[in-house]
Amino acid sequence: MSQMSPDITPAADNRPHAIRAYAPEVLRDALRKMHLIRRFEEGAEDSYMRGLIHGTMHLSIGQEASAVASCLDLGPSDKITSTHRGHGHCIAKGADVGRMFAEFFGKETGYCRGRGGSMHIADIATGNLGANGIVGGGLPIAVGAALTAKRLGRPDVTVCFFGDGANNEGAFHEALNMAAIWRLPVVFVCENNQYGMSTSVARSTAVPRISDRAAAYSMPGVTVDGNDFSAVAEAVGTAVARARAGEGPSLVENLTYRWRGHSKSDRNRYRTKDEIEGWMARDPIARFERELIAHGILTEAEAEGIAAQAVAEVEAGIAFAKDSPAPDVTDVTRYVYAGAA
Amino acid sequence: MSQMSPDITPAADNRPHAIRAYAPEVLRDALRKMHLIRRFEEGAEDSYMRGLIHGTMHLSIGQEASAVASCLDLGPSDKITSTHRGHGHCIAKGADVGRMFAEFFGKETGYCRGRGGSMHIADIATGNLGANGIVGGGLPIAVGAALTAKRLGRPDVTVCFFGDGANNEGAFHEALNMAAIWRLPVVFVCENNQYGMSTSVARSTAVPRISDRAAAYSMPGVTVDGNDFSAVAEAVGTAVARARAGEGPSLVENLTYRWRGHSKSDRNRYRTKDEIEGWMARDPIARFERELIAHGILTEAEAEGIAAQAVAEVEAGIAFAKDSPAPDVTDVTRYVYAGAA
Amino acid sequence: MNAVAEVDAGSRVLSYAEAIREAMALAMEADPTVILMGEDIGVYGGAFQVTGDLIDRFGPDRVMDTPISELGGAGVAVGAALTGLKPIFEFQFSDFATLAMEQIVNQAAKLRYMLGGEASVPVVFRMPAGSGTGAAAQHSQSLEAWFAHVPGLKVIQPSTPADAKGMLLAALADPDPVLMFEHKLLYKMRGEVPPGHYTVPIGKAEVVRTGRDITIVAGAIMRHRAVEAAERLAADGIEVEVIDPRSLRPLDRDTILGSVRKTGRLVVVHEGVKSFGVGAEISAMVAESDAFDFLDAPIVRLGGAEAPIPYNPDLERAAVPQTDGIEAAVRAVMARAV
Amino acid sequence: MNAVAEVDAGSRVLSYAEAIREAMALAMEADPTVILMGEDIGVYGGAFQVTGDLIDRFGPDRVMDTPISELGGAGVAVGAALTGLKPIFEFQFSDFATLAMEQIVNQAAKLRYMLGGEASVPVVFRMPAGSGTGAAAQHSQSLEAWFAHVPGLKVIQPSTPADAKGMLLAALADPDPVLMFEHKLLYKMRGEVPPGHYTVPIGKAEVVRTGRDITIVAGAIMRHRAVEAAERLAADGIEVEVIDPRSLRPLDRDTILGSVRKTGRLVVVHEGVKSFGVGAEISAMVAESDAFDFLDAPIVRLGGAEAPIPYNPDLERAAVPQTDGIEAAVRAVMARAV
Ligand SMILES: Cc1ncc(C[n+]2csc(CCOP(=O)(O)OP(=O)(O)O)c2C)c(N)n1
Ligand SMILES: Cc1ncc(C[n+]2csc(CCOP(=O)(O)OP(=O)(O)O)c2C)c(N)n1
Ligand SMILES: [Mg+2]
Ligand SMILES: [Mg+2]
Repeated sequence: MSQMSPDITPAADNRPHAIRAYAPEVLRDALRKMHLIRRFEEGAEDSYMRGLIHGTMHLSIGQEASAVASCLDLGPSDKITSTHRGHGHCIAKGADVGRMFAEFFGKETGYCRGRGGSMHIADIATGNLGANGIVGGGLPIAVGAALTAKRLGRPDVTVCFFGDGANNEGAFHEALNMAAIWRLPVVFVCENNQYGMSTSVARSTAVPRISDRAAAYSMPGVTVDGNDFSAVAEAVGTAVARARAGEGPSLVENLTYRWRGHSKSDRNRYRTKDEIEGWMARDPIARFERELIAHGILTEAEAEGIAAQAVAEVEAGIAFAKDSPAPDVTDVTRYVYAGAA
Repeated sequence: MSQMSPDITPAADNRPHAIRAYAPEVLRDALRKMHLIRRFEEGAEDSYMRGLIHGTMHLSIGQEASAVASCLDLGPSDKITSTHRGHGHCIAKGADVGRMFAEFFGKETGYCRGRGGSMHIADIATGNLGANGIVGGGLPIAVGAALTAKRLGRPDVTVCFFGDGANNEGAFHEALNMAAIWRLPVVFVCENNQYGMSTSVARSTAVPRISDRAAAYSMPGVTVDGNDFSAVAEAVGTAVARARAGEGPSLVENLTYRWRGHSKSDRNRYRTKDEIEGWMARDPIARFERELIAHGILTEAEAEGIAAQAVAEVEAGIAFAKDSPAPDVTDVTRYVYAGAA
Repeated sequence: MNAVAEVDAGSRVLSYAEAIREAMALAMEADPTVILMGEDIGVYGGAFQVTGDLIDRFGPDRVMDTPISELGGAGVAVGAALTGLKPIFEFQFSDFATLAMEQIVNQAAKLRYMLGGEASVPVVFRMPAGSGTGAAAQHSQSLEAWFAHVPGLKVIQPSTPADAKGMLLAALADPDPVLMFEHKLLYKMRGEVPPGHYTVPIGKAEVVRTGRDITIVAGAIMRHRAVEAAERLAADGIEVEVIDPRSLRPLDRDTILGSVRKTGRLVVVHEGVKSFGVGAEISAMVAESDAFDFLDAPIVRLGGAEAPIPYNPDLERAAVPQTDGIEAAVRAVMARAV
Repeated sequence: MNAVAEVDAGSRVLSYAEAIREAMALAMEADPTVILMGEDIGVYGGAFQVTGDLIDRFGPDRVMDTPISELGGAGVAVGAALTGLKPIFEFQFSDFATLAMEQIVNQAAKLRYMLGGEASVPVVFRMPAGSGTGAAAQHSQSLEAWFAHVPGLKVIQPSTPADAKGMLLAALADPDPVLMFEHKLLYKMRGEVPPGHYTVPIGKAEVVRTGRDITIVAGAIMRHRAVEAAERLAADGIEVEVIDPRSLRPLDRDTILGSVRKTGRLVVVHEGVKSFGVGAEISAMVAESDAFDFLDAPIVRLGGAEAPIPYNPDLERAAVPQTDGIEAAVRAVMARAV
C-alpha cells in the first residue's frame, strides 16, 4: 500500500491526501489538465477520422489521473520519459495543445516539426524527453537523465512512465537495477492498464502485481488505484520526494484502464464490453471533480468552466494546427545531424 | 534455504542428503568427474602456457561441485546450456576430455571441429547445447529447449547455467518470465562466484541474494553453498524433479568461487589474497571426498585411485588432441549452412 | 511438393498477408513441430492481421502470444529450433529486431558453425518492414542489409502473394535460419496464389519483365514501382528488364549478371537507406564481375534518404524512391552516350 | 586546439590504447561532463586495458563500471547525453553491441530527427572489433557496416595511435552520436602521438601513400597490411596509392574518387564480411560517380570470408584478408589489359 508522505496533517483530517497536501489552485489546475487531455484526445480521434491525422495513435482516455497526478510534484527542470501512449504525459508536464496538434497534423510548428508525430511527441522545454515508439525504450533513458542530475548535482527528478507490457522487456530489468545500485533520482511509474496490446498482464507477467518486482531491485514498490487522483499523487509524490532526497528510485504501479482500443486498428477482441463499461464507470476525471466539489475546492459552475475552457483550448489548438505550414519536402535530411555530416 | 527432496529417509538419518539419496557408485562417479574437471582445467592451463592452446579461456577451478551436482539428476536426453566458463558443465554432462582438448587445440576431432574453442565447447550428443561467449546468451535458449520438451511431450528437463554477472542482463529477466508463465521444465542454476569479471555482486546487483529475484517470476528460489556437493544436489535435484513433474521452473543459486582469474589476462586487482585463500581452503573436491570417506562410500585408497585415473585420462586426452589432425584451411566456409547457400 | 508453374490451374486471388497465413497453416497441418511465436499473434491476429484466425485452428499452444520480450522471445525460438521444433517467430515490426540482434546474429546464425556442423537452427523470423504507413522513424525501417551481411543467415524478401507463400514454405523446409522481410504496404496487395504446398526456391531471382536496354534490380515494394516505371518508359521505346532479387542472402548472381551483360546498364532500387544498403552489394558485385566490361554507364542506385523516416506524409514519401524517381533515373542513365 | 601537423614537435611514441586513454584523460580534465561507462573499465582497466588507471585519476563517479547490461547501459548513456553529460561508453567487445542496437539505432541515431532538431545525443560508443585473437565467432566480428548504414550515427575507424587520439577528441567535440571502431590487434601498435589537445576531423580520409597505378582503400588493421603489400609491389614497379578512409559515415567521397580518377584501378580491403560490407559501398560509390569513366578494370573487393570467425588460428587467418592476398589481388587487377 501507499506510504505516508511527510507532510501529513493530524489524523483527524480524513480528507484524501491530495486535498490535504496541495493548494486549491494546484488541484484545480490538475483537473484542468485532466479535462484538457480528454478533450485533446477526443479531438485527435476526431481529426484522425476526418483524415487530418494519419498513421496511428494510442489514446490514453481513461488514464488521465495517472498522467497528471504523477507529474504533480515535478517542476520544469524535472524530467519525464513517456511512452507510445504519451499525450497525457505531455500535457501533464506542461505542453501546449496547439503545438501538439500541429505535430499530429505533420506541421512545421509541431513540437517535432512534423517529423515525429504522436509516437514521438516531446517537449524538451518542459522537461518531457519524449514519447517513444519502442516499448521500454524510455526506461534506460530515464535512468540516464537521473544520472545527469546526480552527476551535475542538480535536484532534478525523472519520472519514467511505462506500461504493464513494458515490464517484461529486458530494458526494464536493466534500468531498474542500475537505478538502484547507483541510487539515482528516478521514479518508475507503471501505468498498468491491464493489457499490452491484446495480452493481459496475467498472460504475460509471472507476478500478480508489477510492483512486486520492485523487491528484485531493493526499491520500494507500491500499487495504487490509478484512477484515484489522490492515491497516485500520494504514491508518486512520496517517491519523488524520496528521489529528491537522494534516497534512490521507487516503483509505483497505477492500476488503470484505456477506454479505447490499443491503437486505431484494434478490433477489441480480447476484452469484454462489460469489462470496458465497468471501467468507464470509474472515470478518473468525474471522480476527481466530485471529490474537489465535495471538499469545497471547486463549485459546480467552476467545474463547468474548466471543462468548457478545455473544449475551447482544443478547438483553438486544432485551428492553429490546421493553419500552420507543412515542412518543406526538400528538408527531408535536415535535423539528422547537429554537426556537419 | 534448500527444500526437502521427496525421497528423504527417516529423520534419524543425519547423513548429508546426497549420501542418503544416491547410490554409492553414483557418488563415486560424481567425485571422479570433479577430479576430472580439476585435472582437465589444470591440463588446459598448462597447455595454454606451453602455447598449445591460444585465445583465452575461463577456468572453473573451485566450482566443480556446482557443475557436477547440478547435473546429477539429468539423463542423456536432458539438456544443459552452459557459459563461457563451461568446461566443468561439459564434463559433468558426460563429454570426453580427449575431444575437449582436441577442440581447445583447434583440431578436427574436437567437439566443434576446431571452430569453436573453449568458449563454444558443446556436446550435442550428451545434451550439452553449448557454452556461450555471450553472457546471458544461453538463458532464452534453455527456455526454448524446455519449450520443445513440453510441446513434444517429452520428460526432458533443461538445466541452464549462468553466472552472477549474467543476472543483470535483460535476457535473464525475459527468460525467467517466459519460463514461468509457460510453466516450462527448466532449472536456472546461477553459479554465483561473487564476481562478474572484476565487478562484485554487491556493486552490480541491487539485491543481496540473486535467488531473491525468483519472486519476481513467482518461482521458487534458493541459495545454497555451492561448494557443498550435497547441498547443490539437493537443491537442484528438487528443482529438476519439480520441472519434470510439470510444475515449472526454479532458480537455484550456488555460492562458489573461482580460484583463478576471470580469464587468462586477469591481473586480479579486485580480489585480495586473503579472500582467494579463504575460498581455496573450502575446496569442494576435498570436502566431498572427505564426506564420502567419512560415510564409508569410499576408502582412502579408492580416492587415490580416482584421482590418479583423472590424471591419466587427462594425459591421454592431451595426447589424443596433439595427435589429431587440424582442419583443412580451405574448409573455412564449411559448416556455415546445413542446406545449400 | 509441386513446382509453382504446374499448379496455377487452381490459383485464387489472395492478399499477401493471406498467402503467408496459408503457408503457415499448411506447414502447421503437415508438421506438428511447426509453431508460431510472436506478440499479439493469437486472438489479436497480429498487428498486420497476418496470423489472423490461426489461433482458432491450432490453439494457443501452437500460436503463442509472447510477452513483449523480443530478445528473449527470439532466443526461445532459437533454443526450440536447436532442439526439434520449427518456430516461426513474428517480430511485430522488424524495427524491434534491434532488440534481438544478439540471438539472431550471435546465436542463430553462428551456432551451426561454432559447433562444427553438429547442430542446426531451423527458425524463421518474419520481419514486417518498410515505410509508408505514417508510423515514423522507429516503425518504418528497412534493415535487411544488416542481416544479408551475416553469414549463417538466409534473407528473403518476396514481393508477391505467390512468392510470399512459396518462399515461406521454402524457408520452413530449410534447415538454416531464414529471415523473411515483408513490406507492410504489400500485405493488402492481392495476386494469384496457387493452392496446396509448393516452394519458391531461396536464392533465385525472378526476371519480372524482359528488356534489352537497361536492367533495374528492385525487390519488395520497389519491384512494383520499377514495373510501373518500366511500363511508362516502354511507351517511349525504352525497354527495361526488371529483376526482383527475391532473396538477398544468397543473392542470385547469375541472373543479375546475365541481364547486365545483355543491357549494359544498371539501376538498383531499394527502400532501405542508400548508403551501405543492399544496392551497394548488387552494384559492387557487378563492378567486380566480368559484366563490368559490358557496362555502358555508371551503375546508379536509388535508395532511402540519409535520414530516419519522417512522420509527415510528404516527407515520408520523399524519403524513399517513388515511381517518378525511378523513371527519371532510368532516363538519365539512358541519356549517357555509349 | 591545434591541427595535428603543428604539434608533432613534442610527439611521443604511444600505443593505440594509450593514445585513446590520453584522449579520454584530456577530455575529462577539460570538461567535467565527460564520463566513462562500461564493463570492468574501473579497477580492471578494461578488457583491453584502454581505460587503464583512469579510475585512479577520476574516481568511480566518472569512470563507472556498469553491470553486464549492454542495452540498459547504452540507454543510460543515451539518456545522460540527452540531458547534459558527454558519456563515452565502452562495449567490452563490439559484438555485444548486438544487445544494444535498439538504443544505438532507434534512440541515439534518431532522437534528434524525431524531435525536429530540438535535442542532441553527444555520446561516444567505443567498439573494440575484429579477429585475430583466437576469441572465435562471438568475440571477433567487424560490424561497422551496420552502423554506417544508419543515418544519425557517425562511424569512425582510426588505424594509428595519432588518429585514435585525434578522432576520439573530435568525436567528443561532436554534438552527434559517434561510434569509434577500434581493431583489437591495433591496441598494442605503437606510433608517434602529438601531446595536448588536437582533433583529426571526422569525414576526412588519409592518403597514406601516393601512387599512380592503383588505389587501395583499406582502413583499420587492413591499412597496415595494404601498406605492406604496397611496399612489396613497389619493388616490382607497381605504385600503389593507399587510402585509409578513417571515417565510414560520413565517407570521404572526394579523396577516394580523386584517387581512382588518377589510377583507374581500385581494390577495397576490409576485415568485415565481404558481402554487404563496407567495400560494397565504396565500390558502388565509385561505380556511380564520374570516376566510373576512368576505371580500367573491375573494382575488386577483399573482405572477410562468408563465415563466422573460426577458432582454429589457421582458419581464423584464412577468414580475413592478409598481406599476401592483398598483394595477389593487386597483381591480378594490374594484369588486366587497359
Ligand atoms: C519493443 C517493442 N515491441 C513491441 C511494440 C509494439 N507495441 C506497441 S505498444 C504495445 C503494447 C504495450 O503495452 P503496455 O506497455 O502495457 O502499454 P499500453 O499500450 O498498454 O499503454 C506493443 C506490443 C513496440 N512498439 N516496441
Ligand atoms: C553480453 C556480454 N557482455 C560481456 C561479456 C564479457 N564477459 C565475459 S564473461 C564476463 C563476466 C561474467 O560474469 P558471470 O556471469 O558472473 O560469470 P563468471 O565469469 O563469473 O563465471 C564478462 C563481462 C560477454 N562475453 N558477453
Ligand atoms: Mg498496458
Ligand atoms: Mg561470476
